[in-house]
Amino acid sequence: MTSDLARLARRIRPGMTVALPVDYAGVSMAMTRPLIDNGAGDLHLICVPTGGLQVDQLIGAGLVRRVETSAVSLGEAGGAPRFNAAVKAGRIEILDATCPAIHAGLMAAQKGVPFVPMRGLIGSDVLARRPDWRVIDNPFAAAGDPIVLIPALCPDVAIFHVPMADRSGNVWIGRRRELAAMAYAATETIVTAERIVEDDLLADETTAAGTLPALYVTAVAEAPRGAWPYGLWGAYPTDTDALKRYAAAARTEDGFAAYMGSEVAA
Amino acid sequence: MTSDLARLARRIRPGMTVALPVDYAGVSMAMTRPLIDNGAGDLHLICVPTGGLQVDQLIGAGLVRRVETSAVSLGEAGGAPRFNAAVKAGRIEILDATCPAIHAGLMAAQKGVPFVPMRGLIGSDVLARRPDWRVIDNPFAAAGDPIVLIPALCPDVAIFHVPMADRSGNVWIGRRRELAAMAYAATETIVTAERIVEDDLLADETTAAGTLPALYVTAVAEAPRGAWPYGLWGAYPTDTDALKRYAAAARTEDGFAAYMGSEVAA
Amino acid sequence: MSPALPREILIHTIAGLLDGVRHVAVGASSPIPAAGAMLRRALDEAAREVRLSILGSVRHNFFTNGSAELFDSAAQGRLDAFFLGGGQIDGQANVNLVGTGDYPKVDVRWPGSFGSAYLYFTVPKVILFREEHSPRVMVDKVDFISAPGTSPPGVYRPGGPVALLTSRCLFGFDRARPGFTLASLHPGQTLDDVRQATGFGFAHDPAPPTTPGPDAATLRLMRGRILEELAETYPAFAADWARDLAAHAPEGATA
Amino acid sequence: MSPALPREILIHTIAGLLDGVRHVAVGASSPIPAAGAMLRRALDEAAREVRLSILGSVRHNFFTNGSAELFDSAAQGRLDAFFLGGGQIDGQANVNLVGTGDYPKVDVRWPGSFGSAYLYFTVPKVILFREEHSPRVMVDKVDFISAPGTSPPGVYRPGGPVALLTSRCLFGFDRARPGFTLASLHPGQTLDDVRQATGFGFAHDPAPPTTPGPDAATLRLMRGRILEELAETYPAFAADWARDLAAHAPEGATA
Repeated sequence: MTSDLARLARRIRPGMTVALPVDYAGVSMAMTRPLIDNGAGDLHLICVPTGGLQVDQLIGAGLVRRVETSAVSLGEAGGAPRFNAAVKAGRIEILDATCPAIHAGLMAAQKGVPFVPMRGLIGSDVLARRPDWRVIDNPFAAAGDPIVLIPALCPDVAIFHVPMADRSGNVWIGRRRELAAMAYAATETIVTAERIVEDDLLADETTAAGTLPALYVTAVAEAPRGAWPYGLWGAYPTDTDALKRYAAAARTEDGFAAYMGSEVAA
Repeated sequence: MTSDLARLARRIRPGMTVALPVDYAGVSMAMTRPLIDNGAGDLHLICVPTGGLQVDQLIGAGLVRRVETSAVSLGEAGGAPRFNAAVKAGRIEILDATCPAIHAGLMAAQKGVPFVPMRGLIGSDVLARRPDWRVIDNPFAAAGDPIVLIPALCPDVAIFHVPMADRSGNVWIGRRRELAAMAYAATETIVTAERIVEDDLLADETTAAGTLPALYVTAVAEAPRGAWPYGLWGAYPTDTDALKRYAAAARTEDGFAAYMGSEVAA
Repeated sequence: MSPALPREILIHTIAGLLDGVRHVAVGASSPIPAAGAMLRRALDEAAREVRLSILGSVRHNFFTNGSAELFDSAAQGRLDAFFLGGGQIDGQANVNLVGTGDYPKVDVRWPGSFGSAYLYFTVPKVILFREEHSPRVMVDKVDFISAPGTSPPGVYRPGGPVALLTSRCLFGFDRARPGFTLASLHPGQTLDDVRQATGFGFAHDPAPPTTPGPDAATLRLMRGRILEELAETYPAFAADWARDLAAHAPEGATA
Repeated sequence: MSPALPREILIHTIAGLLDGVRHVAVGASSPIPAAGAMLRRALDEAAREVRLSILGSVRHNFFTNGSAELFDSAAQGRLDAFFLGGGQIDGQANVNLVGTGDYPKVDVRWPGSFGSAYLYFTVPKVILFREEHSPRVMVDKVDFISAPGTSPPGVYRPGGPVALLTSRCLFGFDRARPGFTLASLHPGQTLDDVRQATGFGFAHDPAPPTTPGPDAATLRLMRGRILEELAETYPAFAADWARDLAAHAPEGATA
């Protein structure tokens, strides 16, 4: 398994744009250490739509140049210590967004259009700090009607964890459709799965309904409990104690290094 | 069952915009006769993204003022006779579209935006004949880059047929996600189902993945073989002979009337 | 029965603010808003269905289209109420979930704006809920506007703030003025307490009323069914509430 | 083995046009393009995977996001080849799927443009396939442009027509000129036959080559495995093909 994950990690090259899912949607924590060992840095992370432990650890490991996100936190375990420190020190560039703007950018990529419009945002500093977004006057309105245009977000790679995959590379994402949205938008998609099943997930209409087809999946590897310490819906809950242990340790750079040298490698 | 369907049909009032699905996605043929009996006319039909037998019969019954569609046909059984006759006679207004433009308009409604952009179309008569669509210059491009904007399609009602529904009004649509797109975009959604099941479709992650939640469903009624003569995926195939019988009969207005007076009422 | 606890006043007040809603969403770590919504649902169940979405929950998730569906449902007018907090909230109802000091190299960094810059515009009843009511939270002007409290004419905005609920009081919000109006003081709070704890000006009666607590029947409902429902999703908070109840129980009623 | 039948020439030609594709989609009522794609898949299977989507089919549908997914996959560059027919096709490769005469009250109404006005722009290899090759189909100028053959500079267009295959011949398409060039005549056709049947002008060699048929091994593959695969989705067409084969079988080889 470890060598499989290392093989997957080697697809990541310096400077790539990498899309990662929200805590509860299937974070491939199993890939975090292989990504760090692989060492490709200067990454642009896109959190879909928010980030947590994995993002914090990649930042702590020095692999991240820029984070585009609606939030980064450890949820019940508090703020994301390495993220917060890096932002305050100006060591990473932060592109603050709002959840539906991330979804909108991925949707634009999915549809092959340069932008999609989005309501809200006007008058916020989120918008004021995003020179890459535009405001136009809605061409369909009689009177003035400003509306924001969000440009397409085109990740080089999406990485996530799912409950199961089949031998053909179809992966079951259930109702976590944001994982499909990430894969549609991304050039490549790397998936870890709790288990590899022998049945064809597309052969049965019930499982097909929750399946992302192999057309979008570049590589799959088995990784039991691959979301830990995050939970995986229908499989296991979040290990909040583990998140808190990390949160406490990673308050300092040394604490982070010590934690990564022990707990994660174990 | 018949009175249930009549109750559903009474939700349709004259002048409404009604979204109907493509042949193979779950056409509620069971609702066709109740809709005709209900008599609300002056309808604006939106075919998602193409129409067939149901559209042809509603047109033949004189209930339709306007059809917005990428195509209307009876598939293997040939052209749609009442549609073709009505278009040629100018008795209905036709808004010719292309499949992804219909999807784009529904997506705009789903996202609550006045329009979404779409590639293609430029130089076609499809675009030339749609003064309700706009072409703008992509504001993100350095040089000129014309792109079409498709306005939101907001149906008053969506009507379709599914394999199962539960007692809470959740309906299982499997991988026919265009049915969800129709429901998101529509104010009301009327669903017929092959069977009503006792289990909560959302309680199990496997069925939940293919379920449209009751939040979007206004009314449900049971209608076994409710797509006939169309097929329903995983349940029964299209009855092409029945389609051909209709196609032959409906070549003339009288033939259509005779057919509707006999076969469908039976 | 012992009198209503402070958190019970909050839960009951939220249920009142949610009067008439059909669908309310609450964040994953928001037990008090969730309890308020559960109470609303219980109070209305004879008359109509109140739907409650708890973000990130599997059990209280009736969405099936990923995390975008919450925002889409708001866009479609299918989400009536939502809660927003904020590291800073100012007198114009601007909220800041990003940080203090000069952006981007802020002095204190909070997680980020989440969906606020969208939902604040599109959800008709946004309830600002922040228990800490101090001058560092209730500021004259936020350092970063995650989402503005009001918008100029011509900006599409079917939604916005209707109230600000804190551990001290309840404010209403007047979008036209714009500004907050003190609606009621929680038991034990004075107008002066609130003035000193608040960094922004607000309108008020000379003698503001006290926030009403639940009647006995409602309190029984809260301590019975609502506490039980809440425990499924927020076990730690529910246990804490139960401990509080045991500590405040009248003599002889303790086990 | 009997020589290649006309439909076998078409299937084999399509397989040749699909050389190098990873994903090809065909319409629900397109057995010949489907057979061509199945042949391509079989020929390439040792080297790489060729995916085939048959629209409206349950069995050959590996999409799970409704009928929009085909178009999205084209938008993403994940669909390499597609087939378009047309009630009229003109010398600029404009296609008309809507009708003849003055729009909208046309003289003859066809079903409509389907996805042509999008896929013609976005799919790199669009193969125009229409068996009927007559002056009423191959016109100088279509009455309605469902989708234009070419676009002016500045219009986003990664896709477009690469060939026009009919019962008489194969044309290539030159986007720069723009116009068709006769690539080959099917067995039994002359340049003059094609000229008379074609309402538009086209470039050609003085003596155009004959469309090559499949070699013996390929023909065996087509009449065995491909015919069998095709029968699952197009039983009527497959039965017809099998009847043709039986009728043309050499003496002594019939049962």
